[in-house]
Amino acid sequence: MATDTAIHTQEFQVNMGPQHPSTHGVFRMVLTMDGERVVDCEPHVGFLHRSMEKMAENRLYIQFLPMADRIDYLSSLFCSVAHCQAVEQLMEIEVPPRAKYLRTMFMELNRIASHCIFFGVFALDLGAVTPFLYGFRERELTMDLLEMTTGQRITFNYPRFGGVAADLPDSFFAVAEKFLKVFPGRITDYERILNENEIFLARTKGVGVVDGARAINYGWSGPNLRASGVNFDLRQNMPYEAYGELGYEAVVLSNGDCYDRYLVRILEMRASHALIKKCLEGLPDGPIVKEKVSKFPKVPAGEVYARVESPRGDYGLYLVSDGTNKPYRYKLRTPSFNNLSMIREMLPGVYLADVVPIFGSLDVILPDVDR
Amino acid sequence: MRVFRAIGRLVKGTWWLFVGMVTTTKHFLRRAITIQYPKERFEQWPRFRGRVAMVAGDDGGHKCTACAQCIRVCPAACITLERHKEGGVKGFVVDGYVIDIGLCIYCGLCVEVCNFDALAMVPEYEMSVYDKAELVYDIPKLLSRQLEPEFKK
Amino acid sequence: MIIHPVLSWLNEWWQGVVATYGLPSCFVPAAQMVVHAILIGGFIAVLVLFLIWLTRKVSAHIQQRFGPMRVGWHGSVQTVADALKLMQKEDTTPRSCDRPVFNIAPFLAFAPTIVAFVVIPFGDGAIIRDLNIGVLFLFAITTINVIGVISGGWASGSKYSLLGGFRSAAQLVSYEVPLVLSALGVIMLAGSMKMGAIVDAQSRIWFVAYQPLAFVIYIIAATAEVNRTPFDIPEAEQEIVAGFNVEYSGMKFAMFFLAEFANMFLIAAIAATLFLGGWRGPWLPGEFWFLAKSFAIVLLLMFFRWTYPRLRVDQLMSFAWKFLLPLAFLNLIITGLILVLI
Amino acid sequence: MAGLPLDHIADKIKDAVGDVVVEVNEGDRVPFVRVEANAVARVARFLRDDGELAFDFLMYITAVDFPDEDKLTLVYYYFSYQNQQSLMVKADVPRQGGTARSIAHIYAAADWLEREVYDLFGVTFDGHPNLERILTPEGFEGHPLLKDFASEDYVPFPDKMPGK
Repeated sequence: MATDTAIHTQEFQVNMGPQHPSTHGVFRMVLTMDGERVVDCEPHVGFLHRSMEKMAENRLYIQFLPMADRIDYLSSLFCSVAHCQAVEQLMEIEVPPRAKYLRTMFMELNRIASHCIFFGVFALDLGAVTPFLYGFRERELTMDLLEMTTGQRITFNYPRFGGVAADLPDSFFAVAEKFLKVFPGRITDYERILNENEIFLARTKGVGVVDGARAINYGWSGPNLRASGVNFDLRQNMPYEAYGELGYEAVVLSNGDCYDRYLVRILEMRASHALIKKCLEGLPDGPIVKEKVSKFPKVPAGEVYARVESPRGDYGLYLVSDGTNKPYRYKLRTPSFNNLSMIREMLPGVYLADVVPIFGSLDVILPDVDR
Repeated sequence: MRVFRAIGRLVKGTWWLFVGMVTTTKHFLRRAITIQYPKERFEQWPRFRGRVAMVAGDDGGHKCTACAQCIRVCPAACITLERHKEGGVKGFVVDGYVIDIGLCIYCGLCVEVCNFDALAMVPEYEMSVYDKAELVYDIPKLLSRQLEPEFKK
Repeated sequence: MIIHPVLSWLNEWWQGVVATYGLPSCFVPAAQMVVHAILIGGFIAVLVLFLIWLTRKVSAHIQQRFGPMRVGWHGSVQTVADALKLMQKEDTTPRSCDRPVFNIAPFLAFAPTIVAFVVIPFGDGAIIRDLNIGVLFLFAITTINVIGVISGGWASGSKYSLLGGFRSAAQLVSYEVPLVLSALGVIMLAGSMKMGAIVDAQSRIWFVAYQPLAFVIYIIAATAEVNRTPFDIPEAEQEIVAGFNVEYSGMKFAMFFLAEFANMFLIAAIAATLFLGGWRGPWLPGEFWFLAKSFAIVLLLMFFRWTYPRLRVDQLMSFAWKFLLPLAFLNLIITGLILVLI
Repeated sequence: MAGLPLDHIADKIKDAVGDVVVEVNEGDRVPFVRVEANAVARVARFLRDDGELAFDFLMYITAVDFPDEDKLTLVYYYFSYQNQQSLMVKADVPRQGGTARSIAHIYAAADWLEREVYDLFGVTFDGHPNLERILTPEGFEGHPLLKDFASEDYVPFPDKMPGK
């Protein structure tokens, strides 16, 4: 497919990854290039495969709970909440309302943390270093809130079967108040630096366009799908935890290019901010964990599918239980895996420089792909 | 018309490039938010889960009753306990209790399941050593650091 | 105003020495050259050390960090420590490289920068050779370092560095044109290519007032010329890892690094001379004004670098040929018309 | 479950594809339709293309190993954005040398998912464009998620409970 010119050109292969500054982990693409243009792409995943599903089958339900945090370490709360939801559905445990609200609030904080990283890393992919640090700065604020409640900054191990591990500390409200006050201004800063920046627009508008039907066919979900004009957000369409009471309206854009995938996440940060505010205002009193739930439960036989809207998309857990205290089959539907699978179709024809923002705009995280 | 649009775009583009510069300049004039790590340190939040430690009882010894709940729950299998039954003593006698901090994933489940408040997470996070073997903590080492009173729940 | 008297005194003293001891008269210019070479070499070394420190500090504070703080006062000697570390590093040579070219490329990239400093007027009379084709010489000589970059990229035997080298070649060729054209307006106003004459012509009003468009074009083209963001595609870290210098290590890498920072200052110094009145300024010595103006431009470049994303290679090219070049011609035509009419 | 009743879907499948439905299970939480293994591709095509059902989104493909019954159950989980409804289709294949038609040409998402199932369970998919291992390294022996997987490098989770 070398360009049809009188000059003889030769295609060559560039091995991008597994160690490359912008593959966000260990991901390898073998790019066949014609000059600066990509002709073909052969993705290789699995460098981070830890066989999480096999690990789950060998461990007690409670033992896998902190492990679930490590499936997608940027949005670890979602994985462990899905784990708890699956077990709770099988055991028919009703979670107390306060625990629901706490889970919701911290999931939204976690989402902000994850999107902050996306913002920073996406800008970094395009060569702007400073937004990267700004993104991390705001992430620290959310991490502080999470740490003072859960005890850790990344792997929280916060939800429990039938509730959550800990209630809010007294000092939480003041810190949260401060965070809620400063955060919108910080997003405005982000928008000032990138949103209308001519260089940024030139690099992202019309790059990596995917329409809604194609996105669905490839199993895309989450912000990527919503950027392609599909109005679907589990928080809006199939509310779980406290989303039903809080109400949520999905952020949907229509162009399906890198810019919209970026903008969806920026807007979602604002939406999450509003949700956290609502959560704090409407936080009900009561117990934080359902009483008399064993720490080492024997889960009744059956199968269940728990679905949560993680920052990367539709995170699902298909759990088959055989009535013992260990899962029989623990299938993870990780959104990044499906989101990434289109990369092979998206890359041919673009410039080498566009490979990076296209890959970055998908916001995949490799442990989530490889599990 | 096209000329006007092009000029409009030029003006808009320049304006937003300028706004970006203003934003970075604004940050340039602000105070740095980082700290100089070994000289200064963050104050830990009271719940911070550092490494696992054993809580000293009133006599200064550990409070473990060798019920092995922590071993049962540990997702990393990093705790090893040796115990035996002795005539005349209720329950078990602890022969040895070892936590391999190199394997520990700091989930805090062992502290949570302990019914005798024998374990706690102390806010210690600087555990680097040159030899992996030093990461295996036995009872005296686990007792060596205690929670400050204000860190207790 | 500082350097010139010192140098003259040194020169007179040496002439006296030569005369007293009956040495051959060719010793006079030879010694002069040696002194000049030492001066420039020393200046560049100190300058680059300072510039690297400044970059780190500026970037750090833009990002609300401290930057280097440990070595010396606010990390002021950090760069020296880094340079020492670089010298100790193993000088690796990839097996697939073209060895002679690979070894010579860093020097090819660095040497023209030193030579270019010959025609920079640091102050009143503080210019080593005020050539009457000063500006032409400057632009001719700074273009040579692209050869070092290309050969470095080619000889490394890595596809990333090769891409970087090609990108660099395309970019430098494109941006050289608007760069020179923007300087041409100044030359027309001054009526001379002599650096001293250009500075003298700005004794009343800086040329930036007459040539604002040219100044903007110059700054943009110059940013591209020295591979700074948003035009740093030859070493785009996120795409081609580090571009042409990906396989270099140790002192050879340091050479490229040195060349990059020296070039940045050089381009700022040229801007200060051509547009901002060079060393001219009230009260304080000329050397101060010259450095102040140059560093103002350097700071501007640094703020560019830490604010903007990077352009794509095709956008870069079309920006140069479809936007900057016509604009530069427009500026030239307007300047010419006004000069003819007045 | 909101949306169309399961029986209705099963009937439609029967009408369109033939008598391939083995079991219709309303279940407690995840209702599913069990079809014959040789029909999964035809069922998938029908489910996607039918205007009323419009299961356009393939969430995942996986398998569950039942060594006691000597079978692997392939699980296809579809979702319909139109009806906001999900549907699980199961198909049983033998544990050794199980095979099914690939649906990668119907759902592009199935490309990697089928590779994953092949990699972890050893089920082959006919007509798959590039059926290679995806998560485990090249040259890896065995299929890790089978219950009887054994390898020199595989150390099961240690039981550290002390003796009485």
